[in-house]
Amino acid sequence: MTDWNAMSDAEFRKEVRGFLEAEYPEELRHLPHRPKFAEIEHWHRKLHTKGWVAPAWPAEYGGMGLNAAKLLIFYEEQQRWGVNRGRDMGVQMVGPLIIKFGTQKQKNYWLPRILSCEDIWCQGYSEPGAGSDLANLRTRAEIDGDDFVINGQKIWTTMAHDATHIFMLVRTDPDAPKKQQGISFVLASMDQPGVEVRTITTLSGETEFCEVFFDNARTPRENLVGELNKGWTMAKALLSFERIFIGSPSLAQNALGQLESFARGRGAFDDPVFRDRFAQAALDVEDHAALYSRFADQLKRGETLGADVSMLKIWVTECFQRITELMIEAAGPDGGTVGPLQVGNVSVDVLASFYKARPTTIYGGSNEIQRNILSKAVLGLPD
Amino acid sequence: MTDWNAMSDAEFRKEVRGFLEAEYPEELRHLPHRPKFAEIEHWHRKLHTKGWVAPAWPAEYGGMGLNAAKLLIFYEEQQRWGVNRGRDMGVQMVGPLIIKFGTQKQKNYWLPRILSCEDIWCQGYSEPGAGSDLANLRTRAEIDGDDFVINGQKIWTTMAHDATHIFMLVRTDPDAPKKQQGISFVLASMDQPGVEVRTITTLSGETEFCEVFFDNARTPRENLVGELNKGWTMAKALLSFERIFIGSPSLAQNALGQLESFARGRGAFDDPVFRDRFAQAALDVEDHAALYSRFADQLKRGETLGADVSMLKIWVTECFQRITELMIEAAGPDGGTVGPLQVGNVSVDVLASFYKARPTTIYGGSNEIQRNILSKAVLGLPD
Amino acid sequence: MQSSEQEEDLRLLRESARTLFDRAGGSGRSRKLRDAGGEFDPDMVRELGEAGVFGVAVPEEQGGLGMGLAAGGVIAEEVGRVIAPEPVVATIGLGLGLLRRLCPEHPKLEQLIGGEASLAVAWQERGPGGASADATCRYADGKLTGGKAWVVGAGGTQDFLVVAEADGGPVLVLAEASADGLVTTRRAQADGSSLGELSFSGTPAAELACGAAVQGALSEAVADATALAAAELVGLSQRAFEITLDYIKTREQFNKPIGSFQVIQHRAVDLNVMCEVAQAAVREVLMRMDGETDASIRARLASRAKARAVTAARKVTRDAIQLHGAVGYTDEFDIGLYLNRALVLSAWLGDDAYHRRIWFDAREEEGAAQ
Amino acid sequence: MQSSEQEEDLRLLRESARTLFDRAGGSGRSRKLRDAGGEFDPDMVRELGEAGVFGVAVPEEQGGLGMGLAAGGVIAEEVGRVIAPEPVVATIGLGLGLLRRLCPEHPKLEQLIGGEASLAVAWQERGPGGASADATCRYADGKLTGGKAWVVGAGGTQDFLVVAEADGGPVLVLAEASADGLVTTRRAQADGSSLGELSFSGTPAAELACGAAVQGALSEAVADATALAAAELVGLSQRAFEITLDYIKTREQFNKPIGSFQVIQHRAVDLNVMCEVAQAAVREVLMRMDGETDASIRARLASRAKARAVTAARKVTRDAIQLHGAVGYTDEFDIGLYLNRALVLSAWLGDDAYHRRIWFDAREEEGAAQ
Repeated sequence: MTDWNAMSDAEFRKEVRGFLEAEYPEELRHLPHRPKFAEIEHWHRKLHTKGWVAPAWPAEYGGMGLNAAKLLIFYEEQQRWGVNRGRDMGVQMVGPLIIKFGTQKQKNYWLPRILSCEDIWCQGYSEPGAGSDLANLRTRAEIDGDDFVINGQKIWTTMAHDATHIFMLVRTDPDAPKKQQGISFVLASMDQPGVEVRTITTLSGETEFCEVFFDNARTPRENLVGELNKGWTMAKALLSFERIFIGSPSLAQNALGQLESFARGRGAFDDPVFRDRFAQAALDVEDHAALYSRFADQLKRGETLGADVSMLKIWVTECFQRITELMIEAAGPDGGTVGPLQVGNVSVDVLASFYKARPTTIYGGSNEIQRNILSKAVLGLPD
Repeated sequence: MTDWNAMSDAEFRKEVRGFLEAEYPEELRHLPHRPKFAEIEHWHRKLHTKGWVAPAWPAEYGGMGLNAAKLLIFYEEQQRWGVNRGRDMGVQMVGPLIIKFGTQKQKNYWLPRILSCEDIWCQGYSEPGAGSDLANLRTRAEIDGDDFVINGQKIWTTMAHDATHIFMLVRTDPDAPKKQQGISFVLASMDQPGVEVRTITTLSGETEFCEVFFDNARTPRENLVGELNKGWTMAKALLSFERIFIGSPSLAQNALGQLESFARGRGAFDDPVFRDRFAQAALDVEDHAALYSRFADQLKRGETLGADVSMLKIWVTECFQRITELMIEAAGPDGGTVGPLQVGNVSVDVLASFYKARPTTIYGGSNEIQRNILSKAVLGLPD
Repeated sequence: MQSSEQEEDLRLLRESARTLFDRAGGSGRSRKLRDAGGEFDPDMVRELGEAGVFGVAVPEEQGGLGMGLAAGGVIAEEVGRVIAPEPVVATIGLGLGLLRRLCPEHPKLEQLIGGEASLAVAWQERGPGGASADATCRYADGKLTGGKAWVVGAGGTQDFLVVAEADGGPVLVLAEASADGLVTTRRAQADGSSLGELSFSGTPAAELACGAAVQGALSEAVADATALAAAELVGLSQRAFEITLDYIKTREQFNKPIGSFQVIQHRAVDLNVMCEVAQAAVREVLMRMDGETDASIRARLASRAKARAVTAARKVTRDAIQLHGAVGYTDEFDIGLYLNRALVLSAWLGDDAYHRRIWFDAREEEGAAQ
Repeated sequence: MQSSEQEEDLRLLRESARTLFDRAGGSGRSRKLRDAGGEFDPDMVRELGEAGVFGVAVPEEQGGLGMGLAAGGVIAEEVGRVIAPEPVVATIGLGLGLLRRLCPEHPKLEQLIGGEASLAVAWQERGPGGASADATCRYADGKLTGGKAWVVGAGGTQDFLVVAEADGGPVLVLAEASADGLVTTRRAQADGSSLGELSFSGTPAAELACGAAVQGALSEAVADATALAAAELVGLSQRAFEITLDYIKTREQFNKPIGSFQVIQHRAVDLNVMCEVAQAAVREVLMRMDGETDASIRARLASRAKARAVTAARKVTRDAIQLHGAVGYTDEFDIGLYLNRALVLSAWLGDDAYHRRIWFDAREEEGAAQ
């Protein structure tokens, strides 16, 4: 097995880039929507054969075992080439959870199935009334013999209609003194009568989000991950590693690239006012990348990131939105037009980018919530 | 005595404009600072002779008796010609208070002295810790025989160092159940041992604001205006008429005019990016004026203005600040230079305008406080 | 300051228009039409015609109500409030704006006013970077060749009113939608409507007017439509704000209505102020356009209105989504419909950056002319 | 990612610079100097020289510390934190930047590094709309004629380093401040400093260098000074933010610290983010400039730094005043000093709008060159 971490950064980057450019299907580059598994299955098989499905997992579980520095390079190259994340909830969320908190039996059973995509996972966190505020969770799981019986509703469950399993936070002790307590982490099959999935149509007409209803759905007690009533802590541990990725420059950088080629094609750079706005946006992205590097360096040195990493997400999502506003401005009379706009030999779906940028300031803890957190945890401002 | 209200608006405007253009001293136009009385005494005498010192006062007290429509024209013309407000606290604040709440004896004594500027007034509202929040007032006035004995401190008292009298809010009942109660309105002489004035230097080096310290200062009980402990209500009545003036477009319009001539002289309009920013600012001012007219029309129809009039102040002060930022931008390498900058035959004191714009979002109830008020009183948002 | 009589007339007009749209189903009707794939409802067009809506700004002697653009703005605001998909502003501003100025005797004028005919105006052409300044669509020997773009209401119209170039200068011609050699491509818009791209190859068309008058009337009509589109955006923004205000008063987070958080409150205040400024400015513009005969000043006023309205609508609808949180991103809540309609109306006839430039240039020219 | 050794060196440098300035009296010293009407303290200049501050970016073989611009940035940030009025950035960037590139053997180099000499660089000229692109100040027969503007540190300097035009192209000359035919006018700046306007009429001056090398060295030195001014603004912004944060934690309104209001909290967060982005960007730029030899790329990097730093300093210092409320507007609180210094540093060597334009044009040229 290759020890990727022993490579120089440059070598490793070359290796990853070479593989992606050679093997990643052209038609899947910069996909404007989240694919169903069938659409990317072919690519997944290639990754699986190569052993590159789970870059962050330890090699003993079938991962690449990359350290933080190499991991960042891996993701940077994926983003650079417009590689779709695929159906990566299993690899990104469930796997690390099981690796960290699961029993040996759970590891043996679930991890290989994640890598092969025999199981396709979705994440059941948000509920109506518990979005940015997970403590309000109301979906219950009650013990009944060897099973949990689950009742309640999840919402904003990405691609639930194309998943075989769900990993979810459920309330297992309704009488816990603090709301954050009494929450547990369970795995459940979607393929049972008590689970109903309804897709949510977004304002752009996409259907990647779902509501999931649980009406006496069942899952074996052995599908509890970690200790009973300790789910909150585990979920937070999982989220903290995500916070730098959600603040990565890639979305904004890609959008800026699209804006630039579109604007060139439309001759928008002939207008000095547009040039100034573009320069502002481009500098916002470049300077954000400088701050991102500072946090990435911390990770690479093996340090833990503090709450201040949230500022990356605030900045980059708002920047992303401004860039897509500029695309609409550059589109002029076509600014309300659905679908790709052709300019020269470039085709840019201006509205799709605009819509994609909208929820970024809402999900992953809205930017308002992030500001609340920063003001308390970083600036120490009083209640 | 002329019945100004009987004139057509156009006639009246012509009359006012004619007088100002003929009589107002050129060197006092667009004065960048608040003058001491001596500096404008000559102009005041002219106004006094003409009987135009107090446009809003009823004719019986020596005012012009203008209705709301004529009053707006009067002020518009003053602002258009860059006429200094003079030392108008007596006319604008004390006079209306005495006319509305004073005794006949108080009227007979004080009003003529205001018109002649024998007495020059300053306003003692703000205190350290009670700026945007008047209910916190701590300056006490205790009854001692025929006098009030005053102890405490006022701050931000405009031109107190050039005033003979102060009208002030004082706490007369420290045990009142609500903080807004137990406050009274008294008049006092500045010329006594218990009153000490210290000027405050602002960041631009001006000294128009003062601190006033009261150490067993005295004023006769007959200088109480209105009922004891009812000062809060009276102050509010006085402020409500001020709210449209504080939101008038004039400051921003004047600044825009200065910006335009300065930018033309510097060739800043050759830059399309500057043109766009200028256009934004100019449209912000024009569109604000449209909203201002809507409120002014309400006044002219004799309606009372609601809390929503505060939106004028929020908009125009922030607009004023943006305009002065643009002046600094247009000044380029001279943007940090103190004093008038000469361009062609125009001379503009860019920094003075910039400094002047700063406190407008703070005084008269900071814009944050105004937004609090609007969200509750106009939008009905909950606590 | 408008006369109180006129003010009262406009108030009554606003009331009856609001009642009419509310009875028809408000924004719910617009959603149903979109879901059904229909762009607008021909029956509603007839009903609006009967109610006199299209003729508000047409002089009385030409069969209208003669209430001016100010009244057109009242209608447009109400259209915006319920995001009605009928091309009301295009009809009042462009279709009737051209016909009443160039051929007031033409029977289409009366039919359009009455809602009995549909007529889409084709005047813009596509250039490499957006709208082209040069018209290449030609009219000769009774036939059209070339193309037109961004035609509002092209789907389902009976006739096109086309501005084309002829040997003697610009002409206004009428072509049937079903005419030979006319290919209409619909480009789907964010709000479920479409804009038509027309391609003519020897398409027969009847000449209605020609010469410099056509150019003049077109400029005036475009100015009218621009200012009315601004009014439509004002109504849309106002309603989007109201919906959002209601939402934040009721929706709870951390066991409190989100409208009790100071940050949300101040943002709501800013949106409110933006709406009020836009409304005051656009209404003032329409009033002043009614009293103004100089075409270039009218155009500048229209640009001022559209610049403000687009800025306001952008801020209000984008912030409205954010204030709604995740549900704002779904199609289940109406607020998304307002965002989508604002996108389309902002792009149509020029956005704020475009109109600020036009406005400033016109201001400079007027200044230079003085 | 910088090497950890270099990082440690910079950290130590930062600590010693901070100690030095704090011991000298921090921002209080700056206030006292301003109130006394003195622009800066010659003793402090000597002390800074002795501590090696001026020579950080001068190569070791020329008597400096050879730590590069990154180290210059560390010093500049500390200067900004205490708004020290000494012309540190002008000396490191312009004075030493020119001397070490054009005449490293000149005795002034060593004296400047040691803080034993003062030297103000005069290179810009006034045009009708601000800085002029064409230099008209002439040097011939050992004498200067013409004028220069915006000379930092002109008050109290012993010598001027002047870039002028000669028959053979640009020259760098040294003129004594007391030389015949030299009139220096000081224009007072918001922060109590002044900028000099120089007028030469046959002023004797000694030629130090000539030809294309002068133009090249000037561009490089201006790029250095621009990036260092950005670093000074970063330090200034950071400190202004800290002062404000302390203030809102303690100052009460409605019986609560104002920092407990959500609107104030979010604004503080935004200022904090702005400071952090600016700091990260400017430090990255300085690091990259040290590793870059292409002069046009270095200039573009410097523009990026100044654009960001000015934007950040503007927002931070303006909002800081607003967050302080009325007291922020008085001279009693230090925050006003930071606003005033930010005004001066932003105007010097170009503001953000200016540098965005430069940056974009350079980016286009590089793109075109590839």
